[in-house]
Amino acid sequence: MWNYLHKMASPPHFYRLAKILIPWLVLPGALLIAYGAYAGLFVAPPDYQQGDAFRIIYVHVPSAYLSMMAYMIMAISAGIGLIWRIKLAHAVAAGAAPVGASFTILALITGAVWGRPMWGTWWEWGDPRLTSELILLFLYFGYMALRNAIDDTAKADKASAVLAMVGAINVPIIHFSVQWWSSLHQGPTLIRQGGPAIDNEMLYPLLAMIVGFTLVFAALLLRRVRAEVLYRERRTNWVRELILSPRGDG
Amino acid sequence: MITNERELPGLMAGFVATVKRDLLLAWKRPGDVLNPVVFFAVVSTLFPLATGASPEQLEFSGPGVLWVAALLATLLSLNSLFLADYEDGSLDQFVVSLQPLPMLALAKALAHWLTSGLPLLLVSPLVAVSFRMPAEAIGVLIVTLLFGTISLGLVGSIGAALTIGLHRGTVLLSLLILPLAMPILILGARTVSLAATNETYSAGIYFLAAYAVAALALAPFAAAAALRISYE
Amino acid sequence: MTAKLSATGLTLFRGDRCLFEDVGFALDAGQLLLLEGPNGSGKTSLLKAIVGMLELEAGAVYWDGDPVLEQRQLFHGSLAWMAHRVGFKADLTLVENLRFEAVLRPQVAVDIDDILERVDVARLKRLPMRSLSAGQQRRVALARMLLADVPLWLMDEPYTNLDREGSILVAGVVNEHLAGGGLCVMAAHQDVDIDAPVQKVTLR
Amino acid sequence: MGGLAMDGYGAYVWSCFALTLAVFVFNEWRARVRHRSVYKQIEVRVKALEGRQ
Repeated sequence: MWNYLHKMASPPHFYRLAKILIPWLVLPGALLIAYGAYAGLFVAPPDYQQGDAFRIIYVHVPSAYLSMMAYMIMAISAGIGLIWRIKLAHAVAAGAAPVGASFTILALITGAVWGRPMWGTWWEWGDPRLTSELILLFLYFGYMALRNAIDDTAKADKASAVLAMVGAINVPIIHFSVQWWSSLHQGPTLIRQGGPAIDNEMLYPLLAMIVGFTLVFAALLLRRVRAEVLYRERRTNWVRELILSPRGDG
Repeated sequence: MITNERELPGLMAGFVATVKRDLLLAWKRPGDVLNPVVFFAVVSTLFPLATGASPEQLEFSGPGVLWVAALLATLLSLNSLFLADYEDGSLDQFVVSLQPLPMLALAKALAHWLTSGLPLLLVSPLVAVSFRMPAEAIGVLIVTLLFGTISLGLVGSIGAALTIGLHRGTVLLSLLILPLAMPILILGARTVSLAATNETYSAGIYFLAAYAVAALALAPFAAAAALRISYE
Repeated sequence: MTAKLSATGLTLFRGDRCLFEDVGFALDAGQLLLLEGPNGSGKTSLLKAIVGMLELEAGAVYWDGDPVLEQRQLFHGSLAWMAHRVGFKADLTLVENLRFEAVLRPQVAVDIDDILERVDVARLKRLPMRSLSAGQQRRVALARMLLADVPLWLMDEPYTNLDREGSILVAGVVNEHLAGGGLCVMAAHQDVDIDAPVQKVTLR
Repeated sequence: MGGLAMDGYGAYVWSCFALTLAVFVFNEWRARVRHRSVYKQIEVRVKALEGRQ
């Protein structure tokens, strides 16, 4: 078991495996998203309160969920890299940050576009979910800024790992404090509380979207990490051989 | 040669000596202590000037303004937490000594709080009065600022340790620390405004106290790890 | 018998550049290790790597036969370091600075004034560090070494900024330390004037 | 299908889905660009070293 994990974490092995894996993630992911999008846009009945505007949740919820997920992946792999000195883990953290940040921006914009017809305003400070999502985006920006500021890759990995872990401890605290803050605001919330159970025709496309997004996200992450691994391993023999091999690898 | 019989400088001695040294340095450069306090007062003045000074408005915005100003003032002084020691090489001497680094981080954070957080606490009632804050709310303000500045200093010490030796460290430090500081700001400002409007506010104080205790226990180790990384 | 301070296979990269590769040495009590090489060849980095401030790509340093990274505290309590930056607080006086050092490493039971007299800075003891010249600050850094009760000295270009007398003083002090069973690792690009057995590591 | 207008919410819904697609494409594109530039960089160096021998 341990040997297997060790082999997995070896950069050349990962580099080859990831390339094989990516299409197997993208294909089912794309199918699920296609089904989810079609069913969500055309099959699911309009919401009795929000009308057709509710269909935005089919992209908003998965992207919001992935923005958190990406931060957790980033922080956990940064921690693994820092504690057990595994270079691959640092590469994963480095790759997860920009992808996670882009999904955070997506969640913020789709949230705002949803809010426009619902609340009559693009941004509602009273909504705790959007506010914590915004703070999460700032955490991503801080992380990437620190990485950019340090030239030496190994040092940047370790320094940003400390920041990611401190940030991960703070994420639930931010979540909680924003929740507490807005509960005193009596502001409107996106998801109605205590409403009737969500219709299956609405739910299944959403689940398909969430799984599909996750698979495609994993593929995008692997692509990023492959580039990071290649950069980190640029001095090694296996990269030299890879480049000199007749087939190469584009 | 280190032998067991000989007396080595202890942990507590190192802690006390470091705090003492930093206080002595602050004593010799009182400007460094005064600057954040003046900054706090000036920033608090900006808000009434910018947004209007009707009594209701002052009462409404007072807690938030004071807390934002305190946050910025603390942040301003945090940049130099390890920087001076790094630049003159005295941090090198500490890193290569038998004193553990987390102890240094804690001592520096305490000295920093004594020279920047404490003066803020002392001045804040004066500014609060100008915002027509009721007496009880001022008491709550001081308590929340007490826990808040301790937490900010400790969380900030991690950021300060990560950014020593980097270009444009001040901007970067703000970028790293402000998102992390938001729960403290939210809890602090909201608790004070609850107190000002005669609502129950104790929950906020408990959370701030818990945050400060957790930061005291964890932040010195994170800052020490960050210092070691910054040295590579 | 294992050497007091030894190292094998030290390799260090800075970014893409390899500063040194497969450096090793074994140093015993009373010996000097001289690190030679032009500016930028990695002498200071090697010193920092020995004390554990830089993470090595490969290799390890041993103190009393055990890796220093496993006994960092003990190792750091057994050494004194004369770095390129003297590491004193400019606003504090000479004595205030040296007194703070006492918590950093074990101290010899000698009157501080005697040592200040020896390095010829006794008359400056009440002055803030900032009013001392670079050479005088170097002498105070030398006093720090003499005050420390440690076997291992690490010195980064100890002759910098010193006049003839100062250089003679450094050589005399190091000779005495080695004669007393101490060890010294020194980075220098000039003649060091040391009587004890000298090993050399030349960096390019 | 008459649902394209979605009772006047169509602009909001469709722009969100389009944006999502854009984010996917953007990430894929960035990863490819980065991979290619790293690869080229190493290729130049490795080939130069190889040529010297």
